[in-house]
Amino acid sequence: MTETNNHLRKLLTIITEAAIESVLVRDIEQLGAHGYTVTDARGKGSRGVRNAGWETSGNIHIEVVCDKGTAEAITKHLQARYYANYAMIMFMTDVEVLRPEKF
Amino acid sequence: MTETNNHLRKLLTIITEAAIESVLVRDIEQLGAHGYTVTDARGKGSRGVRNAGWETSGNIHIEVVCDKGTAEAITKHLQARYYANYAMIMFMTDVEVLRPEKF
Amino acid sequence: MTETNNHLRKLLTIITEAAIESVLVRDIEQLGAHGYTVTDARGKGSRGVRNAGWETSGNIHIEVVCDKGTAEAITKHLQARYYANYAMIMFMTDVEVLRPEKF
Amino acid sequence: MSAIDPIILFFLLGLFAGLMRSALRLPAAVYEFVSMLLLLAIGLKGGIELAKQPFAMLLPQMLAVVAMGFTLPLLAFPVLRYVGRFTRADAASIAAHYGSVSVGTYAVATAYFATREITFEEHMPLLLVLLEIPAILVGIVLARGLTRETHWASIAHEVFLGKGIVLLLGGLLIGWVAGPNGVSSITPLFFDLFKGVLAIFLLEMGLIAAAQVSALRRYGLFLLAFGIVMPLCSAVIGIGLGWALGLSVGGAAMLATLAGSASYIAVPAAMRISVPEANPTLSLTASLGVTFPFNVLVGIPIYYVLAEKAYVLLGG
Amino acid sequence: MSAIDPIILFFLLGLFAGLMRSALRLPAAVYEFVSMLLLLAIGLKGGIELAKQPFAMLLPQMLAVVAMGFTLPLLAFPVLRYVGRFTRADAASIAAHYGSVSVGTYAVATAYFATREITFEEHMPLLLVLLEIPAILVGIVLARGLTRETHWASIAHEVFLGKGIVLLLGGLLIGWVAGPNGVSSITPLFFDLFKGVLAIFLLEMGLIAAAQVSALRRYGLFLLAFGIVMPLCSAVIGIGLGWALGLSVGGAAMLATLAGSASYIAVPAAMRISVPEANPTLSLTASLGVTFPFNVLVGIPIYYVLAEKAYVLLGG
Amino acid sequence: MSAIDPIILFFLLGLFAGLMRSALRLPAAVYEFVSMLLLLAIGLKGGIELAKQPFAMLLPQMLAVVAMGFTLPLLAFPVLRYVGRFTRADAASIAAHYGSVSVGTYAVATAYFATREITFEEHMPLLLVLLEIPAILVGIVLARGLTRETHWASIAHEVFLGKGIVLLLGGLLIGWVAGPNGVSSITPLFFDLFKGVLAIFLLEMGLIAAAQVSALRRYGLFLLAFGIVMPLCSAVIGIGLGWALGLSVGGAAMLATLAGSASYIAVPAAMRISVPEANPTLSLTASLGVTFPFNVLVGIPIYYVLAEKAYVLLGG
Ligand SMILES: Nc1ncnc2c1ncn2[C@@H]1O[C@H](COP(=O)(O)O)[C@@H](O)[C@H]1O
Ligand SMILES: Nc1ncnc2c1ncn2[C@@H]1O[C@H](COP(=O)(O)O)[C@@H](O)[C@H]1O
Ligand SMILES: Nc1ncnc2c1ncn2[C@@H]1O[C@H](COP(=O)(O)O)[C@@H](O)[C@H]1O
Ligand code: NA
Ligand code: NA
Ligand code: NA
Repeated sequence: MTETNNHLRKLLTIITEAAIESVLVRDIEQLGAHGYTVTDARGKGSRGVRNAGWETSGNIHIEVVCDKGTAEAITKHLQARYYANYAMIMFMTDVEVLRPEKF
Repeated sequence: MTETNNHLRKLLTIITEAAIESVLVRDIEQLGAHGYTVTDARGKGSRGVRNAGWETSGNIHIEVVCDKGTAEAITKHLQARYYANYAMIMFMTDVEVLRPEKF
Repeated sequence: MTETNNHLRKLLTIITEAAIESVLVRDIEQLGAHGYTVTDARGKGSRGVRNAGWETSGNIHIEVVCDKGTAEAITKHLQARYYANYAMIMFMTDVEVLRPEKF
Repeated sequence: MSAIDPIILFFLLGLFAGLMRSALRLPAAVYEFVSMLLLLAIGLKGGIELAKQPFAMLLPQMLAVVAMGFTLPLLAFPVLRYVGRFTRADAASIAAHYGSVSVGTYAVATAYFATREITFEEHMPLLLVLLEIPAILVGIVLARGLTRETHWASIAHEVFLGKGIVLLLGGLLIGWVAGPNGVSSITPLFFDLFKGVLAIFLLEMGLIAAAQVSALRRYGLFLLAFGIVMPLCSAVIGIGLGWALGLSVGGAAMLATLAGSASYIAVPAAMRISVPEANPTLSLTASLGVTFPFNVLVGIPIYYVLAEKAYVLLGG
Repeated sequence: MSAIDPIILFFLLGLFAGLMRSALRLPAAVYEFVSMLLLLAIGLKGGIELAKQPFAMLLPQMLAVVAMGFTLPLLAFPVLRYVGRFTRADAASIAAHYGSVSVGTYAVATAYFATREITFEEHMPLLLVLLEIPAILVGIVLARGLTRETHWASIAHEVFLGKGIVLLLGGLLIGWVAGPNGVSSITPLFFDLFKGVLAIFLLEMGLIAAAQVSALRRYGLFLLAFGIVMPLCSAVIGIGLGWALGLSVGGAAMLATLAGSASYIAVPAAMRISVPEANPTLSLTASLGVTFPFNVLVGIPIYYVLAEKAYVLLGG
Repeated sequence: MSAIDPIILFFLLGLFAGLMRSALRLPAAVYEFVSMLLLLAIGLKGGIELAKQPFAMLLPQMLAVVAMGFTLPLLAFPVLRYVGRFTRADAASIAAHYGSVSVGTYAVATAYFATREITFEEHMPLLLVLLEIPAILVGIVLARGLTRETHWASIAHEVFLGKGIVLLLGGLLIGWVAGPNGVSSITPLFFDLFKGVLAIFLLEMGLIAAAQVSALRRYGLFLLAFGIVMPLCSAVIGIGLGWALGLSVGGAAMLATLAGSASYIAVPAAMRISVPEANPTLSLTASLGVTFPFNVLVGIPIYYVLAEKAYVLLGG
C-alpha cells in the first residue's frame, strides 16, 4: 500500500459464541486494545449451524483495530484459552487508519 | 504482507437481499466453503434504498473465508445466477488466518 | 495483489453513533459514493462504552466501497465535520470488486 | 352514522408520519409480533366456526372461491401486459398479487362490519386461506409458461409453508380442534386485544404505505389507476359469486373485500424466488402504496354498498 | 396508607439487577414496544378528555404552560454555567432536559394518583405535549445564540416529528376525534394493560438508571445535587402556576410533577443533532441516573404533599 | 374428559412447522418478551401465595426440595458416564440439566391442572426457584472436582443473577411485598394474558424442539431413552417427596413435574461458562428435543396419574 507505515494497523476480526461476549471483551481490553466493535451474527462452521434461533446459539462478530503486537497477543491468548471449547474463528487484515494515535 | 503464504486466504463479502439467504448459503457450501457468517444489514445501491423496514426490503451481509479458488468459484456462480435479478454486490480481500487448515 | 488495478477499490468502514445515521449517509452520497451498507453495532472506544442499551447509545457500522478519491473525500469531510463531537472511527482497506463500473 | 373508526386513524397517523419523514419507526420484531397475532386470531376465529358446522356443506363455496382465485389473475394479466406495457414477468407478478388476498384488509373489514353490526358467514377465514394460493401458481405459469424446469415441489413448499399460511391455517386447525370452549382461555390475548393489535399493525402499515409513494411517482399513473380499478372489478366479481353461492349480503361484501384486496406477504415472497426477473418494487408499490390504503379508507364501505344494491337488484 | 405500588417494585428490581451486573437485558424492540404503547395510551386518554370540553377554555392554561417551558431552562442555565462550571453547550443542554418533561414520570404519577383516588384535570397530556418542546428551542439558543446559521426549519422538523411527539400528539388527536365510545374497542390493549406495560417499562428504566451510576461517580456531587434540587424548585413553580390557573390540588401536583421531571427521549435526540458539542453523558446521567429515580421513588409523593400545603396556605 | 388444550396444539403447530422446514420464525425479541412475561407471572403468582402464609412453615419443604436438587444430578451422572459412555464433562453437564427445572414445563402443568380443576400448593414457584440452582453446583463439581481453581464467586454471580432467576425471584418478591390487592392493577397483563402468552411461547418451543431432531439422530438412541426414562424416575422421586412432605396429590404431581423437567435456560448458560469442554448440543438436544416435548405432551398427565395411584397405595 502507498500510505506511510505509521497509518497502517491491523483489523482483527473474531467470530464466536455470543455466550462469551463479556469475558472476551474484558480479555481484549486487558491485552491492550483501545476499543472494539461488536455486531450480532449467525453462521456455520466446523461446529455446525449457529442460527441464533435459540439463546445459546447466537454468534457475535467482533472487530478490533490495533497494532500488530496487540493483534498477535490477542490471537495467541484467545487461541490458547477458547479455541478448544468454543466455536471461534479469527482473521486479520491490514487497514489504514486516520488518527493512528488512537489505536 | 509478511506472513508465509499458507496463512493467507480470501475474505469474500456478499451483500444482497435477505430473501435469498437460504438458497445462497446452500450454494456457498456446495461450492466448497467450510463456513460462512451472516449479519442483517440495510443500505442503498443501484437498486435503490433497502432499509429493512419491510419484510422483503432487508439486506444480509455474508462473509466467507476461503481459498482463492473457492472464492472465485463462488463469485463466478453468484454472478451468473443472481446478479441480473437481485440487489447484490461482492468484494474480496486478503486475510491472514489462524488454523489455515480450517478454511 | 495480482488483479489488474481497475478491479481494485477502497472499502471504507465508519463506526459511529446511530443518532447521526441519516445525516451521515446523505453526506456520503453527496460526496460521490454509489452506495453504502449499514449494520447496527455496539462497542467501546475513547468515548466509553456504547452498548446500545439506550436509544442514544447505539452504534452503526457503515461500509462504503468506492474509489480512492471518493474515500479520501469522505474521510476528510467526516473528520472535519464529526470527529470533534461524535464517537467515530474510520479505517480503509483495499478490496477487489466485480463489476468495477458500479463503484 | 357512527364516527370514524380509531383503527383507521392509526393508519392515517402512520401515513402522515411517513409522508412527513418522521423519525417514527416500529422495530421489525414488533411488526412481526402483531402480524403474527392477527394471523393466528383470524385463523382461530374461523376454526371455531368450522367446528360448529358440517364441513361438507362448505365444499361448494370452497371450490368456487378457488376457481375465483385462478380467474382473477388471468383477468389482470392482459391488462397489465398490453395496456400497462409491463414485461411479461412484471405483469404476471402484479397479477398474482391482485389475484391473492390481504389479511390486513380482511381484518379491517371485520372491524368495520363489527362496529356496524353487519353479520357475515363466520367461516370466511377458511375462504381467505383458499384464496391466497391459486393466484401464486397462475402467476408463475404466466411468467414461465408450463415448462419442465419449474420446480413445483419446491414452489409448493415455499407457498404452503410460508409464514402467513402456516399461522393462518394453523390457527384455523387449532380453533377447529379445540372448539369454542377450548380456546376460551386464550381469548384475552387473541380476541380481546384484537382491535388494539390491529391499530398498531395499521400504524406500521401507514408508515410502509407512505414509503411507497416516491416509487409510485416514478411508475406513474397507470399503476395508480390499476390499483384502484382492479379491486373494484374484482369486488364486483366477488359480490356476484357471493350472491350465486347464497351468502348473506355481509358475506358477499366480505368476499368482495377479499377479491378486491391485494397480497403483500405470501405473494411477494413467492414471486421473489420463483419469478426473480419481476421487479418487486412495482407490485409492492401498487399493493401497499395504492390498493391497501384505498381498500382500508374507502374500498370496504363501497363494497358493502355495492353488495346491498346488487342484492336488491338480483333479489337476495 | 396503601402498600407500595408494584410498579415501583419493578423499577427497584431493574435497578438492583443493573447494579448487581445481572445478565438481565430487555431487547431494544421490547423497550420500544412498551414505550410506544405508553405514549399512545397517554395521548389517547388526554384526547378523550379534550373531546368532552370546549377547547377554547383550555387556551389560557396552554399558554401559561408554554411560558413555563420557556422559563425553566432559563433558570437552570446560570446555575449550571456559573455554579456547576459547565461549558456553555453542556449547561444549555442540561437546562433543556430539565425544562422539558419525562413521559415515564408522568405515567408513574397517574398510577400513583389513581391508587390514591386523587383526581386531576384529565387533559393533562395536552399540557405534557406542550411542555416538551419550548425547552428544546431555549436550549439551542442558549448554546448557539441567535445566529443566522441555526437551521430552525430542520430543528422544528427534528423536534415535532420525533418519535415521542408524534405518538403522543397522534394518540391525543385520535382520542379527540374518536371520542370515548370510539376508542372503547381498543381499550383492552391501551388502557387495561396500561399498568402492566408500565411495570415492564420501569423494569427497563431501572436497568438503564443503574447503568448511569458509574458516570455519575465520575461527574461527582454537583450533578447529583442538581438532579434533586432542580426538580424540587421546578415543582414549586409548577404548583404555583397550577394554583394561579385554578387547577385542582391533584392537577397542581401533576403540573409540579411535569415541571420537576427531566426529558430523556425528545431532548437528548434533538441536542445530539443541534448542540453536538454538548456531552450527552452529562445530561443523561442527571436525567436518568438521578432525577427519574428520585421522582419515581420519592418526588411524586413530595410534590403532592407540597401542593396540599400550598393550597391550604394560599386557599385553593 | 375435556378436549385437548389449545396451548398444546400451538406446540404441535411449531413442531410441525419446524419439521417441515417452514419459513415461520419468531424474532428473538418476541421469544424473550414472552418468556420474560411467563417468568414474572409465575413468580408473582407464587409471591402472592407466600404473602398469605407464615414463611417458617415452608422451611422444611424448601430444605427437602433443595436436597432433591442436589440428589437428582448425582443419580443421573453415573448412568450418563458409564452406561452412556459420555465424557466426564458431558455427563456432568447433562446431569445438571436434569437435576434442574424447566419453567416452561411448569407453566404448561399449571394450565393442565387449571383446566382439570386440580388444586396444588400455590407456593410451588418458590420450590421451582430453589430447585433451579443446586444441580448447577453439583454439575460443576462433577466436572471439575473440588479444586481450588473453581471461581465459586463468579459462578454464584453467574447463577443467581442469570435472567431466569432474577425475573422469577424478582416476581416472587414483588408479589410477596405487594400482596394480592397490590398486584391487582397488573393482573390484566400478567395473569389474564397468561395462557395466550404461553401459547406463543409453546409455538416457539415447538420450532426449537424440531431444530434439535437432526442432532438427536446423530447422537442416537441412548439420549432419546435417557430423555424419557430419567424424567420418569425423577418424577417418582418427586411424588415420594411430595407425599413425605404432606403435599396434596396435585402438589405431589407438580413436584414430580418439576423433578421430571430439564432446564434449558439457566443451566446451559452456566455450563457454557463453567464447563466449556462439555458439548452444549448434547444436553440441549436431550432437554429441548426429547424431554420438553415428552413432558408437555404425555409426561404431565402420567405424573398426575402416578401421584394419584401412589397416594392410594401410601394413603395420602
Ligand atoms: N469459513 C468461514 N467463513 C466465514 N465464517 C466462518 C467460517 N467458518 C466459521 N465461521 C464462523 O465462525 C463461527 C464458528 O466457527 P466454527 O468454530 O468453525 O464452528 C461459525 O458459526 C461461523 O459464524
Ligand atoms: N458502493 C457500495 N458500498 C457499500 N455497499 C453497497 C454499495 N453499493 C451497494 N451496496 C450494498 O449492496 C446492496 C445491493 O446493491 P445494488 O445491487 O447496487 O442495489 C445495497 O442495498 C447496499 O446494501
Ligand atoms: N480500536 C477499536 N477497534 C474497533 N472498534 C473501535 C475501536 N475504537 C473505537 N471503536 C468503535 O468506534 C466507536 C467510537 O469510538 P470512539 O470515538 O473512540 O469512542 C466505539 O464505540 C467502538 O464501537
Ligand atoms: Na384479490
Ligand atoms: Na421539567
Ligand atoms: Na429436573
